[in-house]
Amino acid sequence: MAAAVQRFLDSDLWWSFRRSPVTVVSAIVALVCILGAVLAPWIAPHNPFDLASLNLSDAFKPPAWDEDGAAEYLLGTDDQGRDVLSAIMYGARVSLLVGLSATIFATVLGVSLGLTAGYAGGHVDSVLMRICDIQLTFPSILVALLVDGVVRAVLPREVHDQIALFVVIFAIGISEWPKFARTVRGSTLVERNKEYVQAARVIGVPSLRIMFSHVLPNVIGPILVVATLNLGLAILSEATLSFLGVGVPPTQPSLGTLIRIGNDFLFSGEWWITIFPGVALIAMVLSVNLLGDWLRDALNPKLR
Amino acid sequence: MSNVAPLLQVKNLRVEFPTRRGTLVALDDVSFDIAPGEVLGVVGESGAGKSMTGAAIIGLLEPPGRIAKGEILLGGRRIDNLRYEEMRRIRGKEIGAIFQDPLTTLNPLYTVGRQLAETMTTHLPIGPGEARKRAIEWLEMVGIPAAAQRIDSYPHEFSGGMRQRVVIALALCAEPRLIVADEPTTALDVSIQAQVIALLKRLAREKGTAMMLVTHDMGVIAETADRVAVMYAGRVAEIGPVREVVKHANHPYSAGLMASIPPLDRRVERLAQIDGAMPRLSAIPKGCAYNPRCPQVFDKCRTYRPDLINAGTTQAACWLYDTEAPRG
Amino acid sequence: MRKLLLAAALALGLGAGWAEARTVRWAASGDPNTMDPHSQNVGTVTMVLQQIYDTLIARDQELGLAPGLATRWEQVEPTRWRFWLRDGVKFHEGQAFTADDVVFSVTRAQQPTSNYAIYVDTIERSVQVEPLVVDVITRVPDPILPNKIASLMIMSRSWSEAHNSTRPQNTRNREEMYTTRNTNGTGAFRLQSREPDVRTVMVRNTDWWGWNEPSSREANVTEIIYRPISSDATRIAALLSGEVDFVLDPPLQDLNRLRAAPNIKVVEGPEVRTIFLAMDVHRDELLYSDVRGRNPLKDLRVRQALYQAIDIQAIHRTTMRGQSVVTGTFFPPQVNGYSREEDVRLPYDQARARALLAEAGYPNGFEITLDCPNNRYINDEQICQAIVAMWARVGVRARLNAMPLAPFFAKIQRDDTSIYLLGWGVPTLDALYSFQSLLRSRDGGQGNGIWNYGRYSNPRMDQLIEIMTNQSGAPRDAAIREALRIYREDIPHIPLHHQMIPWAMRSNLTIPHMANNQPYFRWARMN
Amino acid sequence: MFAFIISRILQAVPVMLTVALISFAMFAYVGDPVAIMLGQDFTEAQRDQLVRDLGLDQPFWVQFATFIGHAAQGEFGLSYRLSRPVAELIAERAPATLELAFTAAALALLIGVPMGVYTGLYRHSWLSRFFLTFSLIGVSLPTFLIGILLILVFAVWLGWLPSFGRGDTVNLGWWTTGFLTVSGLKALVLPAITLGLFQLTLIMRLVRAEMMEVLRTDYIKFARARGLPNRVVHFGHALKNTLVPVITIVGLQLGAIIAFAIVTETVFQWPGMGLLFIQSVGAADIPVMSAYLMLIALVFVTINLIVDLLYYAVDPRLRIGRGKGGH
Repeated sequence: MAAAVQRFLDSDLWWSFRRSPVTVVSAIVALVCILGAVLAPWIAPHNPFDLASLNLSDAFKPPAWDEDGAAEYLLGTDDQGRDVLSAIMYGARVSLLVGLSATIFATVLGVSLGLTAGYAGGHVDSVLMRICDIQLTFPSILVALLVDGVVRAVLPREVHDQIALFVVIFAIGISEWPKFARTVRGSTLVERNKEYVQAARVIGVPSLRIMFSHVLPNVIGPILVVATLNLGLAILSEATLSFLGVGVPPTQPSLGTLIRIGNDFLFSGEWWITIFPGVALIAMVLSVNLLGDWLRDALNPKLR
Repeated sequence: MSNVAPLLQVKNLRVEFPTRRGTLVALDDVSFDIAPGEVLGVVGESGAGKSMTGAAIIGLLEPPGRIAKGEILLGGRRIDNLRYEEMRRIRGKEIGAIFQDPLTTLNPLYTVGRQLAETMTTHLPIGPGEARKRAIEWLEMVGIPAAAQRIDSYPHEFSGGMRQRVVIALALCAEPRLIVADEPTTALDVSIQAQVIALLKRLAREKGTAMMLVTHDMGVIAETADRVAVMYAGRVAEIGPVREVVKHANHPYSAGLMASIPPLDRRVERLAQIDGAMPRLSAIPKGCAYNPRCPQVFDKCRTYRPDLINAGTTQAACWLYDTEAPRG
Repeated sequence: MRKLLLAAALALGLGAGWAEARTVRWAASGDPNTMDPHSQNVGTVTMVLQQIYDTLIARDQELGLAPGLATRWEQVEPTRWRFWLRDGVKFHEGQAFTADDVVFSVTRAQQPTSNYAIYVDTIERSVQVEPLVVDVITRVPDPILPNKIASLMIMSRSWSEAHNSTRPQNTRNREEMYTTRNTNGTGAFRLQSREPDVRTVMVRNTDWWGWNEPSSREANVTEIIYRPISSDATRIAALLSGEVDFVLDPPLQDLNRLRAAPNIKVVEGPEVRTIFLAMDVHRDELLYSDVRGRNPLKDLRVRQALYQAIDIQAIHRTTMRGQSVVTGTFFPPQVNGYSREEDVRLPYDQARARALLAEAGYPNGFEITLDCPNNRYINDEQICQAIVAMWARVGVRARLNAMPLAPFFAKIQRDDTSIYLLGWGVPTLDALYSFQSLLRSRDGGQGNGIWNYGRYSNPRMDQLIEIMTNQSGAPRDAAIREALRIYREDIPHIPLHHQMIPWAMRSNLTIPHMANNQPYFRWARMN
Repeated sequence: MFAFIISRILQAVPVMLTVALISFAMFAYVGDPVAIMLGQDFTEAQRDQLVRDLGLDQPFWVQFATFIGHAAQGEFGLSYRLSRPVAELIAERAPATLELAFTAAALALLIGVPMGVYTGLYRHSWLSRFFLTFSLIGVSLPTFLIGILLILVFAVWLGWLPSFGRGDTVNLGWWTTGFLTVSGLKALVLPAITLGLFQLTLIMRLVRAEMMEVLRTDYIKFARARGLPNRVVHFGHALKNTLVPVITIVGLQLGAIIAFAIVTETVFQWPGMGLLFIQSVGAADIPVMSAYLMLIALVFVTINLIVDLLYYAVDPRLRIGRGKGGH
């Protein structure tokens, strides 16, 4: 029965997916971004991290279609002679890695705490939700900035640089878990009072099993929606932190880092160094957001 | 009954929901009349189309639902094709509505007095002072104690039963000729249901208001209605005087339904006695919609759809009463 | 209103050569962190304070010495310099300028909290001879005292005492005193208002003694509004859109665009500042390297390899966009003691670099961390990035540690570094200043090796520096020549280039370009 | 009402204490004030004296209490970087940030709420689709990129508006305002748009979702069934019910605006608290950072309190105790 419902849901999703050209386009864009990022080490034309391959005399090459451009560097090169296209692919990799990891971290944390709060109720619930409320009043970017700042200040610089990526993931993840907790808690409360859960309780099914086998499957839809929309936000948060110079370490430049570096060249005519990473970032976030929007509408037909 | 001009006429009403998998027919060929002052009970299982019929009459079908065929006439005037603004003037003024759940029907942010007054000033040529005075009277009429004080209370300050009384007052306050009451007691405590029904019945009689009472509670119907329409899968299965339908139902479905009424004053749960379940709108069988469950099914039922046919004291949509065709 | 007042002032004969309000809106990346003239010896502070405070000896437009508050000076004895002071000079708040103010200012600059000790290190005391004659007595003969005294800004004794400011503000322990935000100089402009990090407004001191000097006769600036704009892009956008008139430090990558823009001109010139890499040649094991038990940088061959691995022409061409003067030594020709023959680089030769590394026992290179500021010198971080890439090609795996100047200086000043990039300016325009600060052993002598964070120590170098300090004439010149040769052969630093400094401004502003990167608005004219 | 406020304030206390604890930890331990104050040359005796003077030999809780005491009086010591009292620095910068945040918030609200209501009511209209597309782009564009692009177009290419700073300001007592001069107002335009755009789109989308949610409720259907005019149903019944969640959202967004001001102020060199904060982060200026943190926390707690009070005013269900009891 559950499988049949699931199949129905899947086909339904598929149907609404195919009906919306915007969604199809954004899925393709997202797929291109993800593939480009994931496969960067194999398909990028150059390796921007291989310092020995950089040549300063190749610096500031415009895109290939410009008369001064070189076919070797499709989107031009930056001030160190790095291939912009390759840098974008590797940068997208970092952006995506941070965004995904932070979202997964926030999801796991938020879902477990939300389930616990919704299922346990009482003091556990009120304390957890109070924490949620407090944190939700602080914008996530500020929380991330503070977490990052404190870790930066506490750890010696060398140690920090090595784990900087994790710090950023942690900072962004910790700033976003309450949204998940809230969503899950709400759904859990609804599910908890349904007859089948009550019945399961009465016959002595362990709480943990009830939560994971009965409650969780019913809240997967909303979680998926929140997670998708949050992925876009997480990528933006990372870009913003990196733009402010407190995000990922410069040895692993993300799209935000590339934009920050390129910004210095925006007015001097070398626009490609900043515009292309900017376009890549927007394309990635916009496509993810569009997918999230579609998913929300598709899973929540009432809203249509 | 046919000697009095009917107040409401529903003729061959068809309501469709266009969906991505094709068009769902929610109501098909529904016809009935309500005379002035008459109470028509509409019964049937959930999803049979009872509430949909009510919504179609007050012109508030949920989009994308739409009337695809048929007519609705109020006092001889066609109202199903009116523009929104014209229909709005009729709602509340000519046709009042009562919804199922009094807990969600009232706007939580406005006092009951304000909601009553705004309804009256919208439809009646009275000022705010007069409206307030009448609001208090209405609250008294529906049995709210200390109405003069409670008029400035917010809905959440009332109990469920009291709220439904407020809703009744709201439905009646512009003195409509017809009330569409959609399961007015379902959400209430059993102990309160009878009081609310009694109130509704009394007011309708006093004001001479006709009523379409939608419910799946046969007990309520038996007690309140003059006539009753039994609906099944978006169609009227049988319609006739309440006594006849309850006692001598002609349609096999009605018969099964009536058999489920327990002896006096015991509440009826879902109709578990009929085997199987009502089909989904997307999978209504060919022929008579009831044929897969019908104990008296024969070939014709599986192929052709029956219309309402005179079946003695009632009209039933059943080939059993088709005098022209031989039984198979 | 202001125009009216100025017209009135003109009518009273207070001003000459200017007739109406001429405001220069000036922007640079950093903001001075104090208004105390003896507290912070950094360019961002002096560029504002030298508009307000005068020195005994001024600089002319070629950075030569010129009369300032002293009209004349003379080395009356080997250890005694005498200064004859200008008559009738008044501080902005009205106090008359006397020899006593000079004595006070010298003493103040010698306080432990002073950052200007290097300019007064040889001074034993100063005495008032007459109200307008002052003697400065040195512990040892100091031939370049006038060069140093030219950087010492003169304060009013009575004003300082009245405001509890008889010693320089101690920026290290974060104290605030009156001089943090207030000034009282004798200079061409006086401070009108100051909001740190936002704006500093100076207005013309119509009483200034120098307005009738030939160099200032055409000057007409009546108001200077300084705003720090740290973002390169924003600073340039502000100049292009006409919100500022003068940008002291336009980013190199924008120069072509600025040159092409109407109503904007770029004035270029060399700066007396040399960029180089300095190395830890003291520790037996580097703090930031994978080499254990020995310090590769102590090996001349390794230093030479790192040197020859750098393609300085590529950096000059691309990173600096031609705005640098490649060098093989550590101060530019404007500085007394410079020698063309000693300004020779080791050639760029990666094969040679690899061979040297192999010879030194590092055929596979080694790891090291390069500390680099990212907002102090022109394109500092980019230079370091380029060098890291170049080193990578000879097998030296350098990790770049780029930071803002505050943590950067804090780090290297703890000797907490293995190799770092530094830029060194020479305000005295004499070689000694560089030798003493950068290469002398840190032996506790005042000013000795205070910027020698690699702790280079060479007894012969120390001797030569001693000669430079105490002697003049031919022996001194010879000592400098020899020291420069040792510098070239011993490679305590890897020299890179002298900075060129472009100034960008609106076409209607004329201001002499100065190699010390200080704009002198007393010589500026707005049309 | 009074009890309600008191209970809300009591709930805010632990928040402030937690933030204060983080602040204090940064202040006391991260910066190592002794090392910074002593510089390079010191004796053990000097060091011990300084530790005593700073009260660092006291137990943790005593130090913390002292810190809170000082903080409550706005006493955060001197900035490492600027050698000036932190409270004074922040007081100087606060007007710039508050004026910017206020303008951005007003922009976001005055445009975002009507757009949200419109798109919620007329979901399928052409204009709604346009607004929605615009809003999606709005939430997907990072603030700094918007700022950079606006500067490029309006300051550099067109030369219409200034690209940095606050323009001329007028002093009103200790408050400096840019609202009273033409150049001040011009300088405000681009930063305010940059800062407000993201919030505008967010508010619009949230109002739209709320509106759609409310429009599906029974009481709206019932209001229609009572024949109330659309105007009354939409802007009376529906909008008022939308208001409750919208107030929360707007409260949160106001906080977000102050936080995102850090980015905007960096891009536009707007001399506010955010720029001060980022500059302090660069210079490891711990006193400024911890004071900023406390101040932001205070702002948020205050906003929350105001939000709760507005809730209280709008939603009668919260006014418990007044009801005469219907049961």
